[in-house]
Amino acid sequence: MTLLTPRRTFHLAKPLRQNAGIWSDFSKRSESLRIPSERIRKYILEGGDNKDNITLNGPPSLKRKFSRLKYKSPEFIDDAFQTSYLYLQEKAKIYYEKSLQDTELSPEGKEKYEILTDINNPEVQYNFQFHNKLENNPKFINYELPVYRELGKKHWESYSQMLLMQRLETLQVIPDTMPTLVPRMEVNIKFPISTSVNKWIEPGESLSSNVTSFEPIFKLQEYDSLDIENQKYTILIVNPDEPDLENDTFKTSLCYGLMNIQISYNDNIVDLRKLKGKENILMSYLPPVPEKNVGKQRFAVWVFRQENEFTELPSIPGRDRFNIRDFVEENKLDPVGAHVWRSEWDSNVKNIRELYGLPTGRVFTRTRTI
Amino acid sequence: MSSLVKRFACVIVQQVRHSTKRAAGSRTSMKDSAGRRLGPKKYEGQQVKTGQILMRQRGTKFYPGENVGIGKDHTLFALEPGIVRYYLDPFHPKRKFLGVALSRDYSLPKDHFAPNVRRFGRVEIKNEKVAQMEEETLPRKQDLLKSSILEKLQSRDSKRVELEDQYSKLVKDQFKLPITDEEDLPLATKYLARLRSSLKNGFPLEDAQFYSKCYLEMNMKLKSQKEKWSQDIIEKEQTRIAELTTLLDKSVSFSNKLDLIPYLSQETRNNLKSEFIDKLRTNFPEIKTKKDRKAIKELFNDANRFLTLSEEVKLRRTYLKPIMSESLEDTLIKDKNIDKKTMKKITIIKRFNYERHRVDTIVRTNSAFLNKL
Amino acid sequence: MQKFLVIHTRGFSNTTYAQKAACSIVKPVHHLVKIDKNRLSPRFPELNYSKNDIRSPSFKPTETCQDRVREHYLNTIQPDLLLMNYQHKADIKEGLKKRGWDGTSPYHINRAPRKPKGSVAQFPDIHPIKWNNIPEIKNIVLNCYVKEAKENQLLAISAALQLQQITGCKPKMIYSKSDVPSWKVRKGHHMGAKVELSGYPMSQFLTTLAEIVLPRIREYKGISDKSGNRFGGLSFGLRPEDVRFFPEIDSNQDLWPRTFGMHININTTAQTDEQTRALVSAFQLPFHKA
Amino acid sequence: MKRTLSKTTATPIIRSAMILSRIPIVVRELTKLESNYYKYQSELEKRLMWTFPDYYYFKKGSLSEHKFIKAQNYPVSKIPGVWYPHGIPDIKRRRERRSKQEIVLPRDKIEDDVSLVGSSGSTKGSTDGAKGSISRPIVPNDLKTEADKKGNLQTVERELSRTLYLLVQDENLGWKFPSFVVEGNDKGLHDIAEQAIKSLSQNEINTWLVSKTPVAVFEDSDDGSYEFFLKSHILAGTFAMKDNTFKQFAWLTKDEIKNHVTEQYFRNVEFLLAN
Amino acid sequence: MNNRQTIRSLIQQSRSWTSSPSSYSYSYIHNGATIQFIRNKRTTSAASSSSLKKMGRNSAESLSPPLQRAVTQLSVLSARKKMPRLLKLSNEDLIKHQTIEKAWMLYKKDKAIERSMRLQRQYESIQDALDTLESINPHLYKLATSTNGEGNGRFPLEFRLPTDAPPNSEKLWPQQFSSTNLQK
Repeated sequence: MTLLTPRRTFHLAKPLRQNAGIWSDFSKRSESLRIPSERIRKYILEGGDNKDNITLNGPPSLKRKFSRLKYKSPEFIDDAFQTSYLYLQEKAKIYYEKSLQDTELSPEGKEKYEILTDINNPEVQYNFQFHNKLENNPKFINYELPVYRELGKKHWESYSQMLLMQRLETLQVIPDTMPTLVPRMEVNIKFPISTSVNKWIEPGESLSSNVTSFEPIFKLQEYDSLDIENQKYTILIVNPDEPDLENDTFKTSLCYGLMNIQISYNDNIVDLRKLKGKENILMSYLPPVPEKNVGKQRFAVWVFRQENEFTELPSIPGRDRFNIRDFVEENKLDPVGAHVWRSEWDSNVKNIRELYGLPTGRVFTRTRTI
Repeated sequence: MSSLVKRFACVIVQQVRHSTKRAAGSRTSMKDSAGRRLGPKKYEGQQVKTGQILMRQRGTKFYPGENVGIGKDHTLFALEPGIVRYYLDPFHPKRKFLGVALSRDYSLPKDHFAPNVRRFGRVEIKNEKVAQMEEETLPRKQDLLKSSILEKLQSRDSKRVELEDQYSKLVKDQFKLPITDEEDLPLATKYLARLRSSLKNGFPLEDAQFYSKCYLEMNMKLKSQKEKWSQDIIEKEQTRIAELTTLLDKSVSFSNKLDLIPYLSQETRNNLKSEFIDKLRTNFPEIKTKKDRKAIKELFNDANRFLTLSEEVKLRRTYLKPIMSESLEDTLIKDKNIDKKTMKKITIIKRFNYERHRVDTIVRTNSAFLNKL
Repeated sequence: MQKFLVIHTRGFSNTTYAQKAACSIVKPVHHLVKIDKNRLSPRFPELNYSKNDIRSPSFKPTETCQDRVREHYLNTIQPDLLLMNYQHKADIKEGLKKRGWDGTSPYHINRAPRKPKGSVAQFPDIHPIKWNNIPEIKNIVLNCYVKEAKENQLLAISAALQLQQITGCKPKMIYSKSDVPSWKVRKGHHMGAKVELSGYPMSQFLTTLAEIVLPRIREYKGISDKSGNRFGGLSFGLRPEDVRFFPEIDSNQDLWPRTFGMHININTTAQTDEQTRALVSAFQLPFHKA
Repeated sequence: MKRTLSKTTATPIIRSAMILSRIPIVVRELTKLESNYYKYQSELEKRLMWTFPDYYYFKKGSLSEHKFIKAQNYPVSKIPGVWYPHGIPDIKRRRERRSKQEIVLPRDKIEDDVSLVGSSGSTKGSTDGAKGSISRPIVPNDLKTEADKKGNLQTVERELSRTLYLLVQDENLGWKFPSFVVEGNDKGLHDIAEQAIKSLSQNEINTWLVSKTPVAVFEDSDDGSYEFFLKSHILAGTFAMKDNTFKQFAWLTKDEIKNHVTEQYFRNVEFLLAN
Repeated sequence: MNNRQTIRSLIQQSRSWTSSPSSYSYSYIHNGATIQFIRNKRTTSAASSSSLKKMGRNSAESLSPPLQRAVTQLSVLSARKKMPRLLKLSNEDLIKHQTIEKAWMLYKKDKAIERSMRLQRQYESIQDALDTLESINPHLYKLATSTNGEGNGRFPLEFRLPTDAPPNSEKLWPQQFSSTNLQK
């Protein structure tokens, strides 16, 4: 009668021996290329039929016993996995040896082989696919490693990058602030000081002036391989929608300017802890305080790679009439990432103005002149 | 025939009228409508105002370019006042465009990567009364929502005040922290309230502490700018905040239910945790009586101080199982003869047996169930 | 009392179409990132998976067993075809192409080119067979058009089922495209079914045809030696009584009081008829000389 | 590579060699990766298959339907109030929707016995037994033939799953493909080789020449002779050596050829041979 | 047109309809039982089905045999009531599956590259052989490249596809052959 509903047929697949191949050899390779949970690792590499996993009654990623009991893996998946794993590992071994032996290899070439070695490693794939990619824990996703950077970049391109570029285009951030952008860095912003809300802002979101009353923190995720220890970054927040009554048009003002920012692949949140006072701050933060009836104002965050570190910050005349294009050209900045949020007059603007000691805002006519 | 025509040429000139006149021409020629007055209404370089019609056309012979709109019959009209420009766009090489340039020295099409030229078009209201009125008017939907939003804000504020009161009492009376300065106490409660909400929103402890401290510092700095404090006072204030926050960080912490409790270091937390697990393991390997259940629940009451939420849930699941394991022999009744008296003390479970391919009836005493003890 | 029923059709915009001008201009963008709008939509995330991803609802495994026809082709037939079709020092044979104007008349400027000589359509170039363009079978299309279905539509359903039984693939219904009064065909009538085979089902069908069905047909002459459509296609037909020899029909005789003949179209990547016939003959399909 | 005429006016010796092959009779043996993959995929396919429409094949109330239903192991159905540890059954048309459907074909008792006999290894099982029944057990013939067991290299009935090539042993030159010197200009390369092979086995062989075009050339640097290879398949009959042109012959697979011929010779023809 | 609509239209042809004014439901009477269609779904009212039971019939029997057969045939073709549940893999199994698919893809790619390389070498070797032949013996070259049109470019019928298992030992290989057969 066991024929009727067998839980799982017992296959003859032999479990892979430890240290059998390069993928399970961590003497020279990083620990983050391994699944930290030994139970999950065993379940994947040795299959659901070995002794430990039979007592577990199912995949360990399912937390409840009931759902583990209910779950049924596809038949013969372990046999097929074992042979596939060995095949891929053999192929990876060739690349691994190339990356180690070739002394004349350029850094890019070496990185390419390192990516090829591990991109098909199921452990790496598991770590990447099922853990937080934005707020990464280096135990699982270590962006110091080129494989994870490659995977991260693919993931970014598959959604966040497209969303950002769509928003920049539809909100006309390009060309109103900078002419164009070739995105190379993932930029995310959050306002934890003003509201204690723990949420990354989606590009183009409309935020109330209360949320933006204190400076944002930035997460600058670099995916390209470069000399990150010596690379410095500049962050500018500009508002291209400040009314210019003299010329009956709009002018750009600078809301926040940071320079000489230093990040690394994993530790890349830029908040006050990363800043060293006046060495970094080009212009202190002025929160969005739109006046009544000027419409929604855009606040564009631009991140630039610096050519070299500024020993002395460039002087700018003031916030008003800030020409970001000229500034970028003069200081040889390379735009790599951007973000945008929007803000409109609300009843809270008054409070913010008072807090910052700003004059009360002007009021404009509701209708436009003909 | 030709000779005939020649001979009577003078006669033929006059048209012959018959009694019935044949319809002249084809049928369509009768239907000719009046001209639709199509065509350009404004020409290159002409000054226009907003809303003026620039072109009437059938179909899009010209496309609406910069600052020009299109109507349902493809009429082009100006969206901004300015100078009419007819132009070609390199991105649409087969189309002709009609645009309005904002000033005479501005040519179309604009450079693709140059910033857009926009007109602000609004006037500042100088009259204070009118300005006041304008500022107070809200769109209808916002106006309707205003009262409820204010109410919510008020209730939130009152809650916060309540919480701060509670914290000030706790800090002063229960924990007896050395906060003497009258000004320090509100600062401390503000800090703690902030810390609590940050933790609730999922920030890690270190970040939560830092951002809460930042909040205090920022407020202080803004105040100093407004009141034009001297550098000394600012520095003094800064050290005050720093001292206060370090004191609070070292003397209070939050339980996993976000209640304020005396400080527990990570080490003591770990010790308490292992002690707690040991206690559970030795004293309550299984729950047999109501008393046991009560005791365990009481134990757990205190556990939220040193366990994280996930740890607590996990331990609750393992030590407060709703149904005991079947390996406990005395909860299973094998005897099939059940009299009325015992009926009340047992529970019957029907379970499908996949090996025997039929339903098993399992009789268990009520002691196997946590809520039936 | 008269009641009026008001039908609200849900639109995606408040402004009705009547008020909108028929003008669409794609605004040029200022960046080079390609945006896939489907991926940005939060709705139906599972539809963003490709069809061969196991998470996609339309996932279906394709390679489930060894394909002996394909393997035989790759192992034996392909090298032989390369040798058979080899032409020494061969060049690209240009197909018929549209002809330009000589420019003797001013009216030739911007005039559309003349159609090719002796043909309405242009023909593709014929490239010499090399290692990368050896002919192979692309797919097989079975087409079952039932004439009598114009009177009895039940027959078309039967024909569809017959195709499904023979091939194991889901057939597509075919409907008459236009009214033909002389044949009493009305537009939109259900007239039969067709199915397009590729991959393993195609190999399976080819072998049953060559090994079981065709040998059992009495006095079967074979495919005509002149068949071929010049572009790598080759067609032949089976009569209703021949279809009975398919084992799926044969073993359930009582379910099939009536069978339907069909057309078999073999589409290949060959460039000439001769190449097509050489390729098809490798799968044990007989040819007869007219 | 262009070759120019050798400076000597005498035309070089031209040989016409025949690569006579027997194509596989049985499909290739699968590698471990392939067989595991196919097994896994077919199992997935079965899981995702539609339910078998038995109502179409077995008419309601007929004997065949009764037999069919009797043979099936239908899945567990849901009874209210019962606890199912592996999940509540989701049955539709007598099929558990969460797993594959297993169909058991009904078979007669006598045939059941036959299948038992058949599985023990004799090939007779497939020939007797009830005729005409679909459910008759299929017993595949053994992949290893008599020749395989005996190690007989001189017959085409060996190594059924591989392509075999005819090799001959020459007194002087050792093992190689049968080749014949071209004399005179009246016959083409293909004629000479084909006729020589036919006459060797006294016309009891049917071969099919793939093309008249030689597939490769092998220049002998010692005597300046050229050996042109032509491709042909044996279709019927046997190759037998009725005279002593060659010492002996063998039908070999690619791997075996590597062991028989010289390394240079193998390198020249290796890419022409199927695995 | 989906299957259900087809069935409906079929029945429509064969029956006379008593259609109610509302467009979404219609019914017809057959053998004393009313069969109703509500939003294209066939339903039998409770009263009519009980009366059918009394008569010892069910509603399916009320169709004529050819129509009934067509309905069965359509239900064989359609997915209705025959679809299994969607596959839902656990995280571990998803990774395993992806690994398997990746390995298979790479394996196939490797084999295809190897095959294409071999074919390229064969092509070059043919080219080389013909070049050589042309240079040393133009006459033989002419014979080798001449095509006598018909027949040569065909595979013979005896060129069999390999099978999963060998034929019986007697039929394993056609041993008997003499060229006189061929001439006939």
